[in-house]
Amino acid sequence: MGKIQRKIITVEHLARVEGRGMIEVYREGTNVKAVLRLVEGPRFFEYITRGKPYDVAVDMYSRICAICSASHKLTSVMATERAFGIEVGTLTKLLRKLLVYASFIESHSLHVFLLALPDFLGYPDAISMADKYGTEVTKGLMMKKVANYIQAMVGGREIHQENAIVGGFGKIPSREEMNQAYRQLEEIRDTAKIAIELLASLDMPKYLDGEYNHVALKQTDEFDAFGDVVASTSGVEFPVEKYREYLVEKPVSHSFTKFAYLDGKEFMVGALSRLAVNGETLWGESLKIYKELIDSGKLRFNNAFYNNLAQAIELLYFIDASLEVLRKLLDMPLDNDRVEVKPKAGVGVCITEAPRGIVSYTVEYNDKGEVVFADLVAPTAYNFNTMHRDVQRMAEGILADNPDIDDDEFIRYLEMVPRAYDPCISCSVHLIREA
Amino acid sequence: MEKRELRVGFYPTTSCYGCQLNVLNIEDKLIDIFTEVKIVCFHMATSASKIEESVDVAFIEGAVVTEDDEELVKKVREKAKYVVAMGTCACHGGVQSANIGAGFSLDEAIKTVYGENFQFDMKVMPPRPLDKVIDVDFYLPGCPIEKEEFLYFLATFIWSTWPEQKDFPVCQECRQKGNPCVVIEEGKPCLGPFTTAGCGARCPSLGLPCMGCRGPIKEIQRVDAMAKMMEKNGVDPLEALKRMKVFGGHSDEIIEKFKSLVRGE
Amino acid sequence: MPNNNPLQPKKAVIKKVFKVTPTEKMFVISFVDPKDQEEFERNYTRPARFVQVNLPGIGEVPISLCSPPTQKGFFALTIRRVGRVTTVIHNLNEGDYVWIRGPYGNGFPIDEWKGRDLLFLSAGLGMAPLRSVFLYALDNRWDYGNITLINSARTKRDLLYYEELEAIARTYKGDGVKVIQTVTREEVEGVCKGRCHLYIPQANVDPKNSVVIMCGPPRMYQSIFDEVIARGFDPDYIYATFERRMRCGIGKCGHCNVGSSDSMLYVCKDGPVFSYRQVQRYPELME
Amino acid sequence: MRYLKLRYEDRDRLFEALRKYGEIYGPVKISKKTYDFRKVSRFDDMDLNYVRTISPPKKFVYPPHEVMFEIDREKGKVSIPEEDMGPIVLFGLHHCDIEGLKRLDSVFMGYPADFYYSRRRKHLFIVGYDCKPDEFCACNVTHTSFSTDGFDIFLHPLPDGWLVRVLSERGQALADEIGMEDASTDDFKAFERYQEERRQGFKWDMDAYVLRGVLEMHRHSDVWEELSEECLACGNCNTTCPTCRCYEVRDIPSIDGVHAIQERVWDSCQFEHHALVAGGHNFRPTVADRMKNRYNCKISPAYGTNLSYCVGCGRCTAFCPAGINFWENLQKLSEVSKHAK
Repeated sequence: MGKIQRKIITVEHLARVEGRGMIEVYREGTNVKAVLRLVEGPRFFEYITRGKPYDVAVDMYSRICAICSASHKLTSVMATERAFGIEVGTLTKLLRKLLVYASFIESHSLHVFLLALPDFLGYPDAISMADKYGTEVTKGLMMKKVANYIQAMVGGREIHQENAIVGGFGKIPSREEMNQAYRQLEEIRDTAKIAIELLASLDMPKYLDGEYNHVALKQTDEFDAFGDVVASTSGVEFPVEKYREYLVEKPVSHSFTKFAYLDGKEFMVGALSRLAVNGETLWGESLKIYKELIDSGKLRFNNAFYNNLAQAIELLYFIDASLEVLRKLLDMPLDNDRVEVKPKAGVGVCITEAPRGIVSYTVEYNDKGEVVFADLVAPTAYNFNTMHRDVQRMAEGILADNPDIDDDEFIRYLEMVPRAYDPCISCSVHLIREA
Repeated sequence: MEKRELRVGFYPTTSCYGCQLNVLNIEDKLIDIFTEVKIVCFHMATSASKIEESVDVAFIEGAVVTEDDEELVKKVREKAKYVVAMGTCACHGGVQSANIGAGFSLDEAIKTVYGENFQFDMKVMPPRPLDKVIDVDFYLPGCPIEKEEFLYFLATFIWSTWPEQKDFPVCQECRQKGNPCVVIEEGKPCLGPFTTAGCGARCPSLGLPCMGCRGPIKEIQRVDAMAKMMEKNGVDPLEALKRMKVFGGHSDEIIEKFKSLVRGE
Repeated sequence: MPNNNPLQPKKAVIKKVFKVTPTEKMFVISFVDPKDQEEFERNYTRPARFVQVNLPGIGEVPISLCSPPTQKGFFALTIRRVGRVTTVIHNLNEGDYVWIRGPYGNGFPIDEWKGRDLLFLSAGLGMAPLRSVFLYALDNRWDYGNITLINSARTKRDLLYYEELEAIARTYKGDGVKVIQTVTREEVEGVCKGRCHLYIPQANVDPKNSVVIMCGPPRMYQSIFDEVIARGFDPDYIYATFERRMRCGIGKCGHCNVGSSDSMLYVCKDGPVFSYRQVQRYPELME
Repeated sequence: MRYLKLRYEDRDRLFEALRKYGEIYGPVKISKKTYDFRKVSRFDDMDLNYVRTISPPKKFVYPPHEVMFEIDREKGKVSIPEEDMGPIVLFGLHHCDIEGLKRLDSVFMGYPADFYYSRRRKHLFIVGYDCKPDEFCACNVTHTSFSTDGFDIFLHPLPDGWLVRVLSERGQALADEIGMEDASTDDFKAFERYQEERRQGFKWDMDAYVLRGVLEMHRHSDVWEELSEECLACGNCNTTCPTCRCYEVRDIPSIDGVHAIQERVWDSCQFEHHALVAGGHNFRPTVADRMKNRYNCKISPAYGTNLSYCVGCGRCTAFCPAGINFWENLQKLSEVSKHAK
């Protein structure tokens, strides 16, 4: 296409996303080149955590991202426990599940109700949506509030959960708190179904229809955020420890985030990918709804815009999963099974599913328990390559349909693409150099 | 006192967006916030954000790292009556400034993370807190900020005055809650006596040492006294300073003490 | 409303606002409920006591009364815009409400000075409480001998009540009342130059039978004490007001306690006016 | 005062009788080394051989946060919140804590009586309990080692129960209700032995009245720089002190522009703002100034009395994260002044 001269617009600040993103579009009639730039300042976490004691390091890793701070904290904590050869108790494992599920509900309800829905309903933000969609917005906020209550109950606070530490938890929540959490979860359960109906009723732009390679942690018995094997819809599978050989990154000059490749091609992670890989392991009402949406074609895996609907399904599933975990917790003794931590030299690798997709951690410690080497890859970094390709495909698709669309309308459509991925740009900009 | 509509803006630089998210986490008052004041710019929440318009109060989150950050904060300073440094990144440089003045080199950082011969097309600098770039009127510390304190700040501006800043440590709140003292009880390296209050001593109430996420108290930075206290509990001074610097990256006393220790005084 | 809460502020309305200097305004205030005004006047007998001005939801500040007890039906406060609460007060205008409690503090023991000459020494904002004493003395002119007032400030604009004091000087010309106004930071005609110490010799008061009344920044007190004693003024009749942080005004909140271990006193309850002898007894007052 | 005997096995009858008066708060172990007054439902839940709690009984009558006024700007109303405390029983107060409440009374109940403090104070039924000193105790120094008033009944441990000193009328009614017989001479002998063991246990032999002179001598000496070198100015000494009562007033408005509260919160003289006045002048700028001020304030007589504010409970030393010993410093000051030039 050659270098197109006329640059029409730059979106300085991508709205309703986490972190600083920009879109630059060069357009000449129907010739177009769209560049998505992720320019949130780099913070070099792998570099600055070197030499820090393990308990300080995991608290720093939690600061990589606010929305999925629970995933970053727990993944770095579990990687550290693998490096020290520590095995945690069942109460800690259950509480960790509850904490991650609550962070999923909080993150998805934030994205579905506050960040993505305004796009599809033609509003600048959720608050202005309140005139026509008042109940949906307030119910969405209540769901987010309940999820935050659980994150604070288990993790000590809603963002950067201090209570989750290497070896277990500082303080165990009381039975009354858990009973209250259980009641509140039941109250917000129907909001998840409202979100599913709302998103299923909208028709997604077709411009992104195409071929996606979905990657997620492989689940055998039930849909979950933890696992030891990474699987993909292209059939490639590999154990967690080998992620740096299979998922290769190359830096690009226009962004602080890099492109990621699996077998030389871009791939996608996130809610849609989890359903693509493990949809069958859902259970209860969410499995029933999932199957209906697949058969009716309302949910398809060949278009990134369905990620929002996938998140809505996960909302319902993780509410049920949290209720299940709470039932188990409420009929077992609640005395703290926190493990004594004796640091020793070693390397720990751990991948868990964060709301936006798999997050990978490799941390190496010396015998004093200080960080020697760290490699952290966030989901949005894995998605950046595919997102960038989709912005370009969306631009071409729109211009093919109606070439004389005016610039503002054109840009408003393009902005919807990164928002569909629910990007977390602050996480993505601190990647490690090639293996 | 008639109630004029207060114009408020939220502007992010380099950070984890936790402080802005915590504003969105005030679920039961979020709609009041959007109706009681005029939100002029809040990219994370609304695409109807006009960044060039003037505001009464500008909440700026994050440390200044890229040239875009610097340009943004200078532009906001001109157009805002009050600038509030929101969050420990803006107040003290945050976690990303943990090694400033203690062995941080930007080139090595870029080399470690992005590989040998790599050039961005945007200039990158070591992270700085807001008051190293522009004049800051008020400091709202915390990692992330406290919801109640944010509402207090906003309310004082609505009542046409300004907030009182806390100059006392977390210990005050910890003792008021009747928590056992983590330092005396288990000799843990708790930064409570040194960190700005406002969180209700959340971590010591969980039996964990305070890690200082609200940044050091501006006036009394008893760095030597803290180092001595932790030394008595078996934490060697260099490691004590490392812990103090995690959220107190740009405190001159700590950097000086760190340098003197490294020189082996 | 239970009236046995000593900290309960009473509602008052701003009658008039005068711009005294670029940073000070005088507010003429009176209580909304006449009974409160009556009770206030019953308690306010000695000049230069202080009140706590309370803006509910904003904060509370201690301000000296600059109107003498002889003026009934209202009271006046001269407030400098210097902090969180005073800035909001400066935005208030006539008809707005403030909440007041007091009067607190001891005020100047002027009833013990009958028959003596009076020498007023003031600097900067110190003129506000001294205005209350000065006007009280003029309202009972026959009780006192000659009166000299030396008002000083950095610049002419900062001189509190400059015109009012000049007018008083003219009307009381033949009656032994002398007003000297001086500035320290600029040469300007119609006003003297230098600190108030320099003009003590020009005061038409007999040191043997005088009372020295002073108010200003604490750092000036020691030099004035030495100066007046050197000039033969009676050390038992030298009085000054002192400033401390105050949150209650009735000796409960502990901020204004002064003294050392053999005995402590409260500047708000036992002061803020202290005599020279008391300053000798409690040297911490000067620290 | 009546001296009665409570048998060990009758302790629950005492407890049930007290419960009729109100909620019972007693010393409970809340961690390896720390005790605190917490609500208790049975006599045996209490750890009565504690030495000191981390937060003093002042928190019941002078809480860390007390809303003084609720404000409604539209209606122009500044109203006092309803009383939120009913009658309670404070079980197990040692001599020092009872004396501590007496110091607070002298401040808050003196004219003009503090409205908030007095409406809480009248609810207290105080049960004293005897104690053996540890290394931080110094009630012998501050003449507060044996309370003769300020309580309703006072229990002194005996081998087979307690010698009960019954003081207030409420106490007399309670004693009759339980039906305790008079104390026997053996009980008094055992009580005397206990008091003798207490006297042996004291580690510090200074005198508060002498210390007043000692501190007076050190008003301008630079020994305070050295003593305060390790001080973190964190205010733990003030917060845990039974007689510290400085408070700051804070206004918390709400974003609706109409409602606000004016509350008083515990303050500490170790903080920078404690002696700060408008315009920026600070009467106690350095940490050394503030330490000197606290020592003077604690040893000096409470306003209008001759009682030293300090009651010798040792909390400021036991709960100082920097490990600064109040009594050791006073000892050092005494020695320095003995051969001061």
